Amino acid sequence: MNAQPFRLPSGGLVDRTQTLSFRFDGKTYDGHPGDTLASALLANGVRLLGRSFKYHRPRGVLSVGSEEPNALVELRTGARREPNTRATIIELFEGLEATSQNRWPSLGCDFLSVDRLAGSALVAGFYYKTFMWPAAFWEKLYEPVIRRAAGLGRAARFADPDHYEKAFAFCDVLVIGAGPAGLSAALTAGRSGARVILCDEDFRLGGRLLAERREIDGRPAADWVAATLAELAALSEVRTMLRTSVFGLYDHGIFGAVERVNDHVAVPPAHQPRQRGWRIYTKRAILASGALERPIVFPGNDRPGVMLAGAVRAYVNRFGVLPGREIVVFTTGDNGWATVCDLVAAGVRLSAIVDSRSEIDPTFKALAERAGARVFAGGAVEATQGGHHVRGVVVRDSSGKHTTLSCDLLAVSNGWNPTLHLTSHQNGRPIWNEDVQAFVPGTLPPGLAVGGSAAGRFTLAQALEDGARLGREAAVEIGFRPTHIEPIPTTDAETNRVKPIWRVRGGRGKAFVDFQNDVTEKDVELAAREGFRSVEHLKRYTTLGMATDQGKTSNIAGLAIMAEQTGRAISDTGTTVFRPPFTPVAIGALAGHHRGKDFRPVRLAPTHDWSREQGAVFVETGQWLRAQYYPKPGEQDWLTTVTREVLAVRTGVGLCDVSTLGKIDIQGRDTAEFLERVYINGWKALPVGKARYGLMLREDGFVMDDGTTSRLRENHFLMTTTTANAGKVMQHLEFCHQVLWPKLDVRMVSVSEQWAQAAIAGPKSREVLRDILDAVHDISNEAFPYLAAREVTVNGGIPARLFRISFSGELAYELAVPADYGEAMMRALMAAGSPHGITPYGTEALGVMRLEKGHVAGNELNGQTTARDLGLGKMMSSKKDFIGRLMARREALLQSDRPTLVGLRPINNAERLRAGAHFISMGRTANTDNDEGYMTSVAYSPSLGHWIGLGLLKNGPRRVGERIRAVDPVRNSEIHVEICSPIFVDREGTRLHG
Amino acid sequence: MRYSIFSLISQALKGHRGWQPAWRDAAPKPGYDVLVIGGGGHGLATAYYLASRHGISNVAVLEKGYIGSGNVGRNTTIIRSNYLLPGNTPFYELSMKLWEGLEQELNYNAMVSQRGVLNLFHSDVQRDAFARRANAMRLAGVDAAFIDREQVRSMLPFLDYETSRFPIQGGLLQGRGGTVRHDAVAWGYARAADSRGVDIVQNCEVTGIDIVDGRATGVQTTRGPIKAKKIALVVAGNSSRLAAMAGMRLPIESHVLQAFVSEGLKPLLDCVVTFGAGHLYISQSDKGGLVFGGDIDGYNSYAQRGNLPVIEDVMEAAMALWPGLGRVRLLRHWGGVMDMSMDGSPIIDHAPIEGLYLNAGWCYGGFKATPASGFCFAYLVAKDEPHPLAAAYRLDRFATGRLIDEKGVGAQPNLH
Amino acid sequence: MAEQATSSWCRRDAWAAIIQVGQIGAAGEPGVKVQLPANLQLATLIATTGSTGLERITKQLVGLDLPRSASIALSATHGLAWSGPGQWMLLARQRAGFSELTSLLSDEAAVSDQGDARAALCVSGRRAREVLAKGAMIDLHGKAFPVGATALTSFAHVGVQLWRIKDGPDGPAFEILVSRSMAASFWSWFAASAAEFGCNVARPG
Amino acid sequence: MRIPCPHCGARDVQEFTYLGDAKPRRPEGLDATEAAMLEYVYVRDNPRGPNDELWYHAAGCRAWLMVRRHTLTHVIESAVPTKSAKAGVAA
Repeated sequence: MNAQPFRLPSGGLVDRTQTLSFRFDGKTYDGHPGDTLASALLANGVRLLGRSFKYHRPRGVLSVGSEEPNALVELRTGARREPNTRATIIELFEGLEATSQNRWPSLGCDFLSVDRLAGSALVAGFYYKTFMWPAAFWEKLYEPVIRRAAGLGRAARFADPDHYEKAFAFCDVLVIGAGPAGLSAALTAGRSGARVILCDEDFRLGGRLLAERREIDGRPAADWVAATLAELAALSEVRTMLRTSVFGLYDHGIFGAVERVNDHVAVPPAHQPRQRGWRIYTKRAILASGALERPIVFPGNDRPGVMLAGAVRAYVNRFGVLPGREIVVFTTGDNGWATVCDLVAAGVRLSAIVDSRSEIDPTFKALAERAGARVFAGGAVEATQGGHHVRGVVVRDSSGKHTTLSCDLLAVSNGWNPTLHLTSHQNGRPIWNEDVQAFVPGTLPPGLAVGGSAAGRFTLAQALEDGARLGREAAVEIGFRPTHIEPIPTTDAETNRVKPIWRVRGGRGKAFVDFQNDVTEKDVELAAREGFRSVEHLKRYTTLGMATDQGKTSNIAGLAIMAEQTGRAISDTGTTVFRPPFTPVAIGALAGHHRGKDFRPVRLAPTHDWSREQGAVFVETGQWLRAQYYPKPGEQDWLTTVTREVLAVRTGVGLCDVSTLGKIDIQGRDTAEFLERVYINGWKALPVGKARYGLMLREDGFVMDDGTTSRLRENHFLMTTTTANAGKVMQHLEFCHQVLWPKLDVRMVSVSEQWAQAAIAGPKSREVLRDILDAVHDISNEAFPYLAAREVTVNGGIPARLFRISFSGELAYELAVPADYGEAMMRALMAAGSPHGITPYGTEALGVMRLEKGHVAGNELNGQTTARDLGLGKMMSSKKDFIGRLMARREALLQSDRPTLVGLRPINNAERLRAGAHFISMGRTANTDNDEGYMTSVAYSPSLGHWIGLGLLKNGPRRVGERIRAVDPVRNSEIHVEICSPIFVDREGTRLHG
Repeated sequence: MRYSIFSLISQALKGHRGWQPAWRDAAPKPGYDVLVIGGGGHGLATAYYLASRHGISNVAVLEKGYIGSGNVGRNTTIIRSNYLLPGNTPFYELSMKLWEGLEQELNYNAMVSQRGVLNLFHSDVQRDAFARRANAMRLAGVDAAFIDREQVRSMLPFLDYETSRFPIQGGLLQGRGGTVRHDAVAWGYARAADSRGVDIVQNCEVTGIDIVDGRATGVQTTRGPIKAKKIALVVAGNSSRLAAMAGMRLPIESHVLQAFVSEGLKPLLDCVVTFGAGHLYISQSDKGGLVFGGDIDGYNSYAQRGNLPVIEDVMEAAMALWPGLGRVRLLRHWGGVMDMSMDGSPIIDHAPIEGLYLNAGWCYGGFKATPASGFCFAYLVAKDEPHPLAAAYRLDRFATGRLIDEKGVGAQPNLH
Repeated sequence: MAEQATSSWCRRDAWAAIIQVGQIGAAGEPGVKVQLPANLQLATLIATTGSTGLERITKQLVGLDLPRSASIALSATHGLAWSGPGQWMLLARQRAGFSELTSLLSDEAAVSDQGDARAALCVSGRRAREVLAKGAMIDLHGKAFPVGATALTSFAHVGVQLWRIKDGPDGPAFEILVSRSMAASFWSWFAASAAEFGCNVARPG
Repeated sequence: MRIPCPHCGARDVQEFTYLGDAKPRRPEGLDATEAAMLEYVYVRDNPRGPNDELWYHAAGCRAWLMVRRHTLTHVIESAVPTKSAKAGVAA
């Protein structure tokens, strides 16, 4: 048995010295380096590659590129399974494994294939008209059935084991496509000294020149390609990117591209990504992406063995594969004859050539003679015969007589569409050009030029000319001067006349417009009949152009038929808007490195390792990881641990990392004035060496953030913000300064990262601190009272800052040292505190203690509360203007029944409160109308021995003592609570000042 | 012609030659009782409910392009009523109830699929906020369930539970939420409105609003002037432009929101899932494509397209949530222009000009509201008083402070 | 009470427990080299708008001109990197004398110590640009980013300031400052990006 | 998009955060009226065309910029620091 029966004895760009073994649907085949999966399967005589979406019709290879609608496979297995992969662009590698998809149980015998009768009901939009009765059956019956039939390939069920990365490139000129136009553009631009990037999605440069037998300057085109590539390689500012698809054009000359770094091997080598997603920043770009050949709509045009004529040439010339032995060509233009020519050159005989034009050029007639082929001028193929691949075609000649011809390959050509997709990514509309019978680029995005076939200039000579011209123009426009101008290479003669036919009428059976989505000419007619006449309606109603190929081969025929149905010209219907990506892009490549733990940066406090050493459990707080609590061996649950930590602080001393708080250094003569304007309370009178609690609003009157700000020197303040809002507050302050009040002398910078900061809290905290601070610093209650703030030193001169502030309500301090000393500080504090049983505590205990003291935090500062709602309305100064002042005074925000902060305690001390419960008065029905507020935060108070909560309640402060219901239907709970003061512990604040 | 399995079979036997246009391609008459400006989902629904609920059928819907060319054809098709604030919850629940009977009412299968909407949470603060919201829903009679991490895992085993930067703690599930075939909503309303006598006028762009003595009397269009007793503006991202024709400025900015769809895949995702730690939501369409949505691009825009940073952001979140997506390919992405209001909630109200009514500010949540929006707007236009369930959507709420700010981000439209 | 410096208070910089010295990624001749500068001192200087005093005094104290655009003035011992309008990052290669220097500057500028706020690294080698291109949304080509250029930007969602110092024997060299808290995430990205070229990590002292 | 930062050069939009319309001026001082503040905070022209808007170079030089950008084409005409903006948003 011949291993590759359809491989030509010689020719092509495959490496016949090496053999690659691969599997398709479990069967092993051989191919060569340089093959695609499609070419290797064709070489082995495999024609049937997949099934269509709706009717499960057998489908084979139509094209040779990324436009392929039919030959889709699942590539690789397990976690690396890639559904819907186009066999026409899969580079063959040793051990490749591919499986056909959308069939059951097997590709050859698919029980889901729809027969003609059922098929006739499944026209465009059929589901809009049925499945409505009975209503309940949709989710239970109809939809599951429809969904089961949906989709083509199966996604992998496991995490992708490969690595992806992003990269950013900058250039003067980006050239998209390395065919004749692109190569000559890159060359002229490169010669001028411009920085050029040349991208091509193929794994070999040359574009259509790889597929054609053409001559440039009297020699085989391959020689010109080789010489051009050699010169490009020698230009240091030119970068060539293979296997790289430019998929989108975005604002300001930014292109998205994906580089398939290692898709041509079974598994990426160690340390290398599978793919790389590029953002390419350009000054100019040249689109030289060529053109896509159009198929012809006729009954049975989807049967495997029907292939684009240009693709046939590519398989013969580039891959050395003959996709069939009995060949018929059906063409509406000269391009089909190029295929005849190349087949003849390869020593292949043809059965027949059907040209829809009645006049045939004499040279073509001679060619047909050499091919031994019959010629049907003015004829058309009306049907194909066969099962899983073509065995014959029915030809109608110019007299209307039908002839059945046996064949196993039908090459079709209906002219070409410029690959202009990128030109419409910024809403540019292609325009119909009657001369070339194709849509060509309309208004171009700034900085983009289009040349060669992509501009509808289809001859090789035009491609070379456009490339040279556009490359030079781009370089000149950005200031480069070409040193000399080389003559444009000459080419052999060619003609590219075409008189497209949008469908062959008269035959029987389904004639497909969109192969993958099974949209037929009848569907287009139906859409027209039902009023879906705009091209966008056509697309949405019939799904034309919505498959994985985005209608690259089908759109134009579809809208041409619509134009015909509605009596309009194609130029009037226009096309749908092409959206990015040009070709489907793996999600991994767009995500790059940012997945799993690397999804977003994690911020670690300078004391992080110390906390870990202490056994901390960490919690995500915005970007930060913070120590949540520090379980000790034997502690059963977090509540035990947190209770121990709280009691340690309340009775002895505890230590908590607060480095994550935002810290902003603000200096300048007008700092106090600035603070007056951004905070609701007064700052001018704050003495040096003191801290004050401040609350800032957004301009709309709602609370933005809170924190303490200290006056370190006359004109030097240190503001702290909450961990979560640090960035937002910094941006807000910069706005206030730069935009609102630039004349104020205020200079600010974030110093959040510079200082490691620890809270030392509890009745013994002063004793611990005394041990740490250098002796010169007096921290007695008199010398360093509540809210004192001062620069100090530790360990013989290390600069530090000490604040007597307290979130816990205990005698407490916060000590800050340069971050490099953060860990040393924690160790020193632990050592100094060990006689007092110093206990590290986390954010959970911190949260309990702030709640016991009625301090508001994240759950209350939720952007929906005003200062008044939080019981802080009295802080609002009436003597000055400040951000948010006026909007906070709107009538609804002053209404007494706005939910306002209160404390809550369970009537039954054993019951656990839950944040998120809503308040309903006793005896009222639990519904929206009776909803009076909700529980914002809860904690178990070790000091009180029961759960406590803060909440926002209508008329709250006036209802202290009242009992209400805290309903939590979503967790099936309802608890009766008593409204109380939000301050649960040490209401007089004696501990704080102790 | 009534749609049913019988009409379909009978037409199949006749080669489908008997189908009529789903709606007439009407030419504008000189005048109407009500002009609805905007042939999107909300506008068509408004016209339908004017005709079906209020007996006002001398109505034209004017659309500058083809109907459904705006956001009703560009969204991620999600419906839900999992809202927090009292101004919102009952309104969106009305919408949900209308969705539930929509297909029978319209005789058009829009594939309303109540497959469930699951919002994941990743932190205690988020959990508390979701609990508050879930309870608000339950108090309003809306279904809501809290599920824990293990229940999420049993529903969606392929998400990242091991290496996630923001671990999944649990989720808020609204079982009645789901998806709808978005284009079909526009077509279904258009067909139903048309059958009740409403004129659907495509390719008719409004270029001016006639105001005489403080009263709107008609519009100028690319197809000539049209008189009207009442004019209802329902033009989403173009609200400010139309309002400007009437001399009004609105608390609205137009922003671009992108949406994404993958290649078609065999079914693997059974619900709508949102990733609370990144701006991402995913569902799978009945055709098999995974549909992704994320944050708006963040700057004022009338271009129906977006840029790479948000695309990458959404795909990063997708990979972070679901690491098996690496080899799934993004097929297409596009953008719609959102009428982002200053508190993130819509406006359904009289304009300060007599005879002029405003329906705008839907931000990127307009699709799910389509039936209720049309229903309540029709009520307002017909009766000249707000529908009780849409009474909070007043234009003066910014002045009074009765804001409906679900996210609590304040007067910055790009953050809602 | 702490009367004197004790050895228990040792500094621990941002790279501790993150970076390991040696080769990472591909074996063989490393395409990328990373050096962690020791004792790098940093402080932000923000001048009063319109004041020229800072220009004079920096020239006098460290002998460098204050850059007016996105560049860095460097000497063997000090540097002044533009870091925003009216803002500079002062750097010194040794600890001694730095606090004295900053206090002398504090009359003419708001001075804030940042030496502990950043993790610094120097990246060089044949493939240095290629590694950085996996995160840098700025053009690091020799023409666009010459020796002495600086930029504030972000790599892989991490804020950085970088500048180009004198070329090394095998290509350009860049010094990069990373926010301290994000050093681990930065390194995770960097190590993954450099792995294919092989990367040698060294730490003087 | 790339925003031509007057200090840093053209930078990817990803480095910036957006605030919106630069035209409204904050009514300053104790005499400012609620009505004026309402306009400032909530009401926008929202043009389809050139728009002066505020951008913050968050990941770069931290300057607030006034950028004139077309909201349909996204073409940027100019970008200047707000501090020196001629049409100055600053009082």
